[in-house]
Amino acid sequence: MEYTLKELMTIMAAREIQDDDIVFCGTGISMVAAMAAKHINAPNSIIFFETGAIDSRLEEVPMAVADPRVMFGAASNSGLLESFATMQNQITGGRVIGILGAAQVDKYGNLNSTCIGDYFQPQIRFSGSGGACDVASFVPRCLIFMQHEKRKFPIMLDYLTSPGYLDGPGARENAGLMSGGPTAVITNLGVMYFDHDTKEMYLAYYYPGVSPQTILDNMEFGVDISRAKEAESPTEHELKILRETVDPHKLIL
Amino acid sequence: MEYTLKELMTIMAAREIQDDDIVFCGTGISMVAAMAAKHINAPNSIIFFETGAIDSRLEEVPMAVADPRVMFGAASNSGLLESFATMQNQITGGRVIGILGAAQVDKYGNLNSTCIGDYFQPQIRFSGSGGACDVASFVPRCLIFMQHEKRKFPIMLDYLTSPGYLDGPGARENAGLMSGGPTAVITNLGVMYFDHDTKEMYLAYYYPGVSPQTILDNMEFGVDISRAKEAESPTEHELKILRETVDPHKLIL
Amino acid sequence: MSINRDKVMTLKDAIKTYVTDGCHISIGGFTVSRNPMAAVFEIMRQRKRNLHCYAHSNGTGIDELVGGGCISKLEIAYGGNGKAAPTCIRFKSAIQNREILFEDYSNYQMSLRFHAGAMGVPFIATRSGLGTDILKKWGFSEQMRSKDPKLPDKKIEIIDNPFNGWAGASKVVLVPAINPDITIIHVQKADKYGTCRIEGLNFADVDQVKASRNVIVTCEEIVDTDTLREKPEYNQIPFIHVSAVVHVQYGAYPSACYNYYDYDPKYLSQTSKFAKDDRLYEEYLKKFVYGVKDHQELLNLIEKEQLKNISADKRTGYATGLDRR
Amino acid sequence: MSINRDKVMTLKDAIKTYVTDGCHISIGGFTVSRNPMAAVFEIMRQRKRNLHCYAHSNGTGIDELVGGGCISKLEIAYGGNGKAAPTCIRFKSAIQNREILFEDYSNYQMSLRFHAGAMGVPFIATRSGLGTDILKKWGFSEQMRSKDPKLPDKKIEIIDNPFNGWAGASKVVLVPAINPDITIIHVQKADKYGTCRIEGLNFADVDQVKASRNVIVTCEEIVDTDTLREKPEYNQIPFIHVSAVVHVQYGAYPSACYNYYDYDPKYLSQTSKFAKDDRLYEEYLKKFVYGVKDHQELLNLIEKEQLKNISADKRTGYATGLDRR
Repeated sequence: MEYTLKELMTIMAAREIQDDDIVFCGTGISMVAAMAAKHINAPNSIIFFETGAIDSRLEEVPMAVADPRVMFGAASNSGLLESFATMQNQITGGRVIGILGAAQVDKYGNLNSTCIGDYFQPQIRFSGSGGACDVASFVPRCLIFMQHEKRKFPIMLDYLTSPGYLDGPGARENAGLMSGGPTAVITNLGVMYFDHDTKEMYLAYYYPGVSPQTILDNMEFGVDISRAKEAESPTEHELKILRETVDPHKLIL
Repeated sequence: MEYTLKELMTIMAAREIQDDDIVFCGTGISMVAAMAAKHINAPNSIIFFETGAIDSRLEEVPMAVADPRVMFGAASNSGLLESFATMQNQITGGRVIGILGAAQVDKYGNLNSTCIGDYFQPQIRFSGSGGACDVASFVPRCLIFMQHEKRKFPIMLDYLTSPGYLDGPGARENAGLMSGGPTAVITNLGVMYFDHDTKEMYLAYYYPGVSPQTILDNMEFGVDISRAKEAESPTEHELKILRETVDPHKLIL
Repeated sequence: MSINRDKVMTLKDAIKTYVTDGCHISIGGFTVSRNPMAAVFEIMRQRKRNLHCYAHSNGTGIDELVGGGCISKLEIAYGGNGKAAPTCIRFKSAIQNREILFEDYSNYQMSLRFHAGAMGVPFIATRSGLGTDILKKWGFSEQMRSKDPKLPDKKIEIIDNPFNGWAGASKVVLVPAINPDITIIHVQKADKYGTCRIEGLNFADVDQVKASRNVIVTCEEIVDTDTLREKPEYNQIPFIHVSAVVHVQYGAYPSACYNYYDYDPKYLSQTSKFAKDDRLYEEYLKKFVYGVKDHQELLNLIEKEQLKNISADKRTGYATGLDRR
Repeated sequence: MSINRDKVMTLKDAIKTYVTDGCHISIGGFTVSRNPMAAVFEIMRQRKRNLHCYAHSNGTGIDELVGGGCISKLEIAYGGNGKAAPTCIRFKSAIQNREILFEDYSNYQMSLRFHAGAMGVPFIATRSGLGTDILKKWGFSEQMRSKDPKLPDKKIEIIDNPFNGWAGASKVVLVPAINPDITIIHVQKADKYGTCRIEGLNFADVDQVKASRNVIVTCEEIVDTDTLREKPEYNQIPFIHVSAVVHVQYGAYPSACYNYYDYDPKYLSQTSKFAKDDRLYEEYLKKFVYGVKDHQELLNLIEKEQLKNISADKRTGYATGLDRR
């Protein structure tokens, strides 16, 4: 069955979500991935938003985390303070997996969503952290969506908005952050994990038709490709749910 | 018109409440005093409770600050966090007058509502601070209800639960407390104010039929009586409202 | 275990599972309202011992737990019931007789400590209590604290405002977070997953729940999930914080449950009369707590007429005209 | 002035009275929901200048204020609108062209700063942002801070946990309180004294209001005080915090107001197209903001059919099936 790259990325992310996870969701593809996981492999997972909606019914795809569509049928509608506390809280926070995007990611999974160039005189200014820095600071597992381009995988970030493993093993703990950190970087070419010991990114999956070398060619820094396997294509079942149940009007995909 | 001492005390306290005050209320006589003020001299005053009820309708006298009677018809029902923040908040807090009671008060208006004797092996244990310490720490004006007995006006408190002027001028500020402090101590014999400069208690009013000397005889420490005047008896109007509107079933008075 | 599961169980099982000897516990409600009394009596019946209890002003519930000998350590702001009944007699006698270790805080300090626990931070700052004995006198010694990993090393810490007088404060008190092993609250409505809707004041229940490792919710009604979710903004507690849901009508009795029933002035004043005398209190426990197998049996000992008297009026949420002398 | 008074006034007067050049301001809502847009447009029409603005993720409202040249200093967590519209274009170009001073925070840090302001404490601790440039790079210099009494001396402060690892934290970041001169929010229902009932998510509106010296509430409906007081637990804001109440239907348009209307994807995407070009944006302002005398006149420029399209469905609170491409 044919599928688009965006569909593949969504399914790769959905597969990382486990049953009973509490999924912190942004907008766009991350929301679709979380919704797909709930309908496919993690029926008991719970989607929540930084705006304070927990376990929203999501009859329609929200276009923003403050979209009225996240308010309908939720278990609780509160506010930002309650939502971030759910992640900083060590009891509930330990169950949360975050899904983030960024303009740049470095080999330790640190993210930049603030600017390109000097902070005070940027060539390009982005939206800024929003809740990304908070999520990355608090939760034990994070998925990161990226477009695979050289400038987006730089050796040095222009601005460190959201903490990954900072500068390597033990750095989160030294800085005072909660342990944990990014789990996977999901791009249009493959999926990267982080080495348990070095905390450096390595290639885990390359997509059908993409060579590991192509992936290396699209990054400033190098990554270990010795553990890489070809990703399994989305199944018919996965695609059917994605297209018919999750985003039937193709608002995101 | 005849009146009881309790009625007089209530009216003396009510007269201290100004229109537009936000009145922090405990149970018992303080609640009746606040209700009386609202019906007599401060129609725009607002009564609120540490439990989180603001401007309750109070069709019946509540017997506790968590009595369901404080929840009915309020502007807002929240919780302790919001209620105390109203007082610590410098914008709203500046409008609040607190009404407290205690087992002991010293000449600087510091209160003990914790114990008599050693803290760890008390002869008598009382309820403890509740919200009294918080109110006394935050708000610019406080009324204190006391029974006038020697042991209740000691030179040295057995335990300092709620801060008055601590050990004198500037002490609140040095300790880091918000400025302000107790305004009046209202007893069964008279009313004491605090000197602007020395922060020491002085006799402002003695009740009809009570001599200043009787008051001094009922305190361990001495107070200035040179400014004392006889208190005005409750008016017919004041008593009528107290008896017919505020506490018709004599639950408190 | 899934947090997205049907959590309904019996009170007996919930207490057996989540309240263990020596655990750190907090209960919801305030003086005469929404104390989780059915759960409190069940804890007493199951003869739980050495509980470490965190309380702001949970009147009736705490006094019974102290009276039943369940508590050995108590951090508390207020042991009293307001004017509704002579205040917390067993609590006071336990301190006077040195039967429990205790430490005093203010209501706001305790609320902030639960709030810090719910937020996942080690402390919150306040300006309450500076210059008082509440900050100076520690009920638990430094030695005891350093030995017990479940206690912070210090009761409080005073620091200079690092933002140089910002917000008008030269100094602040930092109060340490509380994260109880178990919190028990009683609410009006919950669904089987644990989402709660509290009517009237919520006191500190929401933060107590969110700060806690496990949570038992007892409720007047288990309602349909879809019904609760028609107005999610009125559900203060989402199910992700809850371990067990127990249906107990009159679960707050003899304290009040807004919109359902008032406090029972008769029961409360009778209990406080008993509480003043060790022998009478023992008899009271035998009859009303140990002598019954569950909360329904306790209710059976109350005159039907009195239960009718305290039932809430629809308009006001309390029993209008109730004889409260 | 009495806080217990009828506070209803016109939007023009409210903005004239409470929004002054150079004042510190925050607005309610989040990206595409409940931005107080009628008030924002009125601020632009009154050509207010040099505002110091505090924002978490107030998308549409902030971008228009920046575009209208009203803001000179901005403390912000997120300049964007989600996928609903290309994100905050005037905000970005203002930074790229160095037209405003700005300082970045995270959404939680900003929420905590409002929370601290509402609580009356100088700071709150969090573990968010340790090791990041958000803590390292200050938009406002120490020199500028020390000169301005309305700014804290430091952006943030990192301290060791004085409770020795309590709650698992070795260090924490302290973020300083915000107390704006004026906060403006748009809500569904308020009474004439300012008591508010927010439906759906409240975002950070409640703390923004309580932290603020003055507060303007715009609302879809002014409702009877007695009606609101039938369920006081659903009124998140009591009147004691509010300075002015303004009745403006569609007061959040083109952002959404839950249970009343959805965001308008047409207006938002059209505006962002204009926003990309200085000349086009000037024309947009001329027509939709400066060219109308009030919010009703702006609404008159919108097709009636589109206003109908975005009206909220009763069951869901939003416009089901709305064309949002």
